[in-house]
Amino acid sequence: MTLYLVKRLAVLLASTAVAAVVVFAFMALLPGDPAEIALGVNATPEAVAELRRQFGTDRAPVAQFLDWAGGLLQGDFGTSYVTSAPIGPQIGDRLGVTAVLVLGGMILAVVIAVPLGTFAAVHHRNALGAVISAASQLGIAIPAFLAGILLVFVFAVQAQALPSGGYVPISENPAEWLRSLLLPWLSLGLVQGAVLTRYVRSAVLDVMREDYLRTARAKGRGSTGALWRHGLRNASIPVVTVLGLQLATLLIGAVVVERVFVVPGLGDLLLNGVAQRDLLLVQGVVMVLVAAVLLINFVVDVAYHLLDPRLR
Amino acid sequence: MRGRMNAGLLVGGVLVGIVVLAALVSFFWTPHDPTLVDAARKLREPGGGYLLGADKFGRDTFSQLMVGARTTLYVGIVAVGIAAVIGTPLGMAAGMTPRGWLSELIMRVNDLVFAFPALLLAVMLGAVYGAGTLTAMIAIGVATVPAFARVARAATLQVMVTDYVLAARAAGRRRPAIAFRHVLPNIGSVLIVQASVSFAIAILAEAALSFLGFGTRPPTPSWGRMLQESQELLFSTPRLALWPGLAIALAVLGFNLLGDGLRDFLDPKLRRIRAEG
Amino acid sequence: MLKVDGLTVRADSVELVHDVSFAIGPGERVGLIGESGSGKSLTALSLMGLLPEGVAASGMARLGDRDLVGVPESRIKELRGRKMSMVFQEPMTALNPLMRVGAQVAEVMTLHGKPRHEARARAVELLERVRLPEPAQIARAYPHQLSGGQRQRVMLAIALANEPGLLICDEPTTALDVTVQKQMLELIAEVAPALLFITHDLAVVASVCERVLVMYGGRVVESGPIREVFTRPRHRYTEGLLAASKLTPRGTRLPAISGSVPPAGRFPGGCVFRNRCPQATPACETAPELTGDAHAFACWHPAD
Amino acid sequence: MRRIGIWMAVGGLLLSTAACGGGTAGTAGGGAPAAQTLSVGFVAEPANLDFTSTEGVAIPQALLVNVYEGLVKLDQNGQIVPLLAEKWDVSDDRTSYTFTLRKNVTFSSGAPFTADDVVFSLDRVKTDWKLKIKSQLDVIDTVEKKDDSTVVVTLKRPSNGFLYSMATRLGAMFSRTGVSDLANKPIGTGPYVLGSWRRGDSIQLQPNPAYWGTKPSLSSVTLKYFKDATAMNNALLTGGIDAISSVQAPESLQQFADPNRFQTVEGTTNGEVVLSMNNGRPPFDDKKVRQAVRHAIDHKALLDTAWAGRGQLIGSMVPPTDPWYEDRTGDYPYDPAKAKELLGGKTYDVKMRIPNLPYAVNSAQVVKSQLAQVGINAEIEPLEFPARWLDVVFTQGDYDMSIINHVEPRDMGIFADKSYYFRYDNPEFGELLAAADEGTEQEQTESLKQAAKLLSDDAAADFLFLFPNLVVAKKGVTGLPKNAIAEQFDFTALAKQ
Repeated sequence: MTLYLVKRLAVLLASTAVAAVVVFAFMALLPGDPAEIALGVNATPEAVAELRRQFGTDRAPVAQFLDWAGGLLQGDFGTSYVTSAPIGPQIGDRLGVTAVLVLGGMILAVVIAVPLGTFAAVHHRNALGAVISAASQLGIAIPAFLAGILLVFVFAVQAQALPSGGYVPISENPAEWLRSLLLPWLSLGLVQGAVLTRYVRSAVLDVMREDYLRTARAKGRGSTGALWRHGLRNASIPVVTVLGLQLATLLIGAVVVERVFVVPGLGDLLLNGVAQRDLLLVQGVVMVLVAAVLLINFVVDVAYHLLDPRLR
Repeated sequence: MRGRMNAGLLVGGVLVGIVVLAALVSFFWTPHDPTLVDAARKLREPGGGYLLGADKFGRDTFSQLMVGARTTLYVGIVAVGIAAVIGTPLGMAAGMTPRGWLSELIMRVNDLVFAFPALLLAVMLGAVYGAGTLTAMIAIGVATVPAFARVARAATLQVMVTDYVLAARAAGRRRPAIAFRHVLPNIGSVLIVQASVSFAIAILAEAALSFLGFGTRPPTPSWGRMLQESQELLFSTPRLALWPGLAIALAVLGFNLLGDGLRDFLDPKLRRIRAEG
Repeated sequence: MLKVDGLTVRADSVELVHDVSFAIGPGERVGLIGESGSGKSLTALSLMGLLPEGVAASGMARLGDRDLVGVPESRIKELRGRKMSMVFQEPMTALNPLMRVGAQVAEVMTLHGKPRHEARARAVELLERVRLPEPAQIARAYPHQLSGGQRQRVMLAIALANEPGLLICDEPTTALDVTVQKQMLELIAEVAPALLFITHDLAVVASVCERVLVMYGGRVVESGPIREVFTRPRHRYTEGLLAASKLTPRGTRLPAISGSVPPAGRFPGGCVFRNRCPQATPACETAPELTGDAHAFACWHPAD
Repeated sequence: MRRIGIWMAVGGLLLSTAACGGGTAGTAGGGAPAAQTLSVGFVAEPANLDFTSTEGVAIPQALLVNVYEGLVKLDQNGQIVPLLAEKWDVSDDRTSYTFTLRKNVTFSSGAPFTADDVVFSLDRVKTDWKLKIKSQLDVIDTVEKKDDSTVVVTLKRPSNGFLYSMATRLGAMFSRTGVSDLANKPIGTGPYVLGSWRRGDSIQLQPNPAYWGTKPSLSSVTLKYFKDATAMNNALLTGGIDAISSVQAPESLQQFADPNRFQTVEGTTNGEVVLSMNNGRPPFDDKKVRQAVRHAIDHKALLDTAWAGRGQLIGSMVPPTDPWYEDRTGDYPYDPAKAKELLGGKTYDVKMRIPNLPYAVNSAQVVKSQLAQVGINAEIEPLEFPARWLDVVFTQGDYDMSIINHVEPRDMGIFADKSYYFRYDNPEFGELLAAADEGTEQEQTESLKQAAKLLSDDAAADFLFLFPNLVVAKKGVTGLPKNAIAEQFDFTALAKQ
């Protein structure tokens, strides 16, 4: 296990390094010279050249990459060409918001999906199970942003119960913070919960057919007891994999939901950066997102190994 | 007859069939030109040759839905096609050489690609090559490759330890032969389920990208863009959002049901259990 | 001790086991033989209350004074693993892959009231009793670290843990190597209390059991002491089975039974064997009764 | 002659950036305790607060007149009125402007505002500003301090554009001791000072306690940024904000129809939504093709469908608020038959590269549909705005058609620059503009009328409509600017009842 952990950690670091190269290379493909963009269409050539020197974009790409990557290691994402503000703190702030958004949505999804999916599997032959299955199918079929718009319509515009959007830092007002996040969480959590319900149901159905569950019953457990004691941990293995896959999906969902609910998260920062051609910022955000997914992957793999002795 | 027809398969098949039919018919005929702007028909109520009314540009909603079905299928087919064609062989290769360097390499690259979600790719590709249906499809497709590769690998690992594969290997059959004769047919049902889920996800991703303005270009009708365009009229003319929303939901539902139904229909494991029960 | 009367098992409208009756006395070892699809496993599972979903049993089955059929699971589950136990055919999948072997053995004891630490200690003893080497080490292992034979021994240890009155073994050796098979059978024969042993292998039955029930098409077609049934089969199906088996000396083997077992629900009316029976006549369109005391059979044209 | 053209062009783009571009998150609540706070929704958030080195109208929109003041300002009717200058005198040859400064004005840093600051600020445009629009003030020959409250600006030649420029950000007055961190710490003489800035969300302005004029009645003003029009609408509907500075989804105005809750102010802007055609390459180097386009478009139908009928039809690059406006909407009546005739039966495939902004995307779909009727197949390609559109269309000129809102006042001059992305090249037009800038008021009006007619006759572009100023606010909010004809969003008169 320790060996595996060390190996897996090495892979994580290596992939992150490769990802950094890929991200940097991809950004180099983007049309537009940062200095020209920063100065606008009417800048003088001398000013552009001067700014290029200032930015360091007149140097060889390799030197620029090493400089950037070296900064990353120290948590320094550079200074934006467009806003002349340091990028690191911005990403830090936004990452916090997005993390809260995504994790909250995920937790909600799990809270919805595990009991519902298990219930639907156990009762897969009767009407209630079918109703849950059908409801989860419908939930999957609704785009997250549509769910968000509908939630705003119902809870904010009609009921005037919750804010239609915006974000209040928890340090400013914890109650408002919670209120401002409820609808975004719901729209992420309901849709992802529906997807997850399907996977939980099928995972539980699979273990329900396993011989060891019959063995457990032969020992004297009831079918529910057998499922609890022997089924759920086994079912959690495929579900954990799906959870990892879903976190990436949630990052997508978060960008859209951030737009609908006007939440200043990473996705919002990314879209802004792209629109303003704030290359260094985009580079930083993409890097953070990619590193986050790689890290999630790592955690899922390790969890997988902890859960399943066959892999140890 | 390998299995039994089930309700999900039937409903899913019908829903997908309607989408396919609408798309096919739209090549030859739509009630009206779906992109023809006509101020006189602005926000026309349903009726009189305009089954579902017209949008703020006076374009016939029904015709737009029909052509939108085409866009939906394009996106789904190309995206899932890319993912399946690239992901399946990679996953199988990784699964058939579980301890080899090849497997390790494939899965590591896979993890790396996985770290670039569809939206990120679409935004990046859109920034370089311009946003549009094609970049959206490619982005969604590439982002879906890891899912296919993982599923294919996992299923292949299971198949590789079965008696018939062990027997085939013992008999000295070459790897490609084993892959085609034994592995592919046996992981097929898993891939079909994955394809259905991915197809549905692709439809939703296209809608999300259209919402953000990185999807299908106007005026080509797309359900996602129809939804996005109808937003400002959500309160006064909700039907404009209702129809494309319903179309997306039913198409996604259809593909999901179809996938589930096919799994039940094809999966030998389930068949055995049903025979026992 | 175990008494079964008119046991019938159905899935929806299809009858899978029809009107099966037999009894097993304390310490008695009874074999249940037949080709796959004959309903023998379902018979055993219905006694344990472990029928798959959508399959239901009716009729009467009683262990001591406790009803086994038609009672809610809450009533029957306290008997399982305590008064009667079962060992399944497939040792590779019968154990929970995520749980240590010792814990899985101990579980059956803690479930029926033994304190945890006692159960742990006893689990190691049981592993030793089923002749597993290094039982303490095995107890700490996960199932995937054991061979098939070892896992089946673990299953046997689980089955014997609470000293049940009845052990049901469903093809316990089919999935094992021949050498391991033999050891396993010896072990079962040695440790089993009353035994219901299900197999399609006549030689195995002959080595373990005293009495045998022959099933075909969901019915008991012949029953009696091993020696008698095997040396003088009366039902044509039993005759065919024996003819095809290793028990008959080489050279005198008859051709095996023609055709194959039809799928559930496709058996003919009347005598279920008549579409494969060389002796079948129009009389066989009426179902024969199982008649006889010690050695009973259900056939219009018995062999002699 | 080129001078005016360039600066107005850029200004136009910038304003359109602001009017339709990005913006980010807003919050509910905001946090200011007192009752008299007000928050207004905007679309484009500033990247930083330094409008001397960063393009885009987002910064002057928030800061000009509110935080920074110039000697003069442009009022609601497009008139130049005194601000930090009490009055000004123009010499007879119109090359010398004597500004008399208001006394007892201080910067928010406490430093007094004097003639030295005027000289400093105007010199600084030449030396430190990084924007190309600074060339608009190249006409200045010298800036001299006569005494502490009198400044004389001498021009190289008469210019009608000079005073206009002084009303824009170029005329903003900076403190000699207050320019060290313009990107983050603006120091001006205006009624507001920067309170806080939550990046990606909002900017809060607070009253300047030392303001020389009428102090704001509000305890704070918050500018909240929304990228999504619907999100902004919802924020107003649910009380998250008090007003929308510029409605980006005119069809949604119905939601705010209840007069007991909301008020809608519809005014005008200087924004000509232009269907630009690349005069420099086929097929639009052919005047007949361009004319065909103008005939092929039903402008009334376009305005009705693309922008809910809000706005005005115009026939050239002049809004009705300019003195030299003439109704040119009849120059090219909707006449598809005539258009086909002009095309001579030929069909064309063209690329319509538009910014991904609501008005452009909407208009493009109508234009495409109407052009298709006469045989021009326009492929719509939305480009991200601002960066990609500016790069591809504006800078490289790689396009056949585009649609963009040119918002800057009196920006007809952009057509005089043949390197401008229209690639319109008619020396006669340039001469008319030069004459207008140097001539008397009558001569200016006459020349510009002719110039507008020439532009229309040449079909240098098609002019789709004049962008409306649509402000929606809660009932009880007063002092909302009716027209948006300057760079700033003027908060000075804003109040809440």
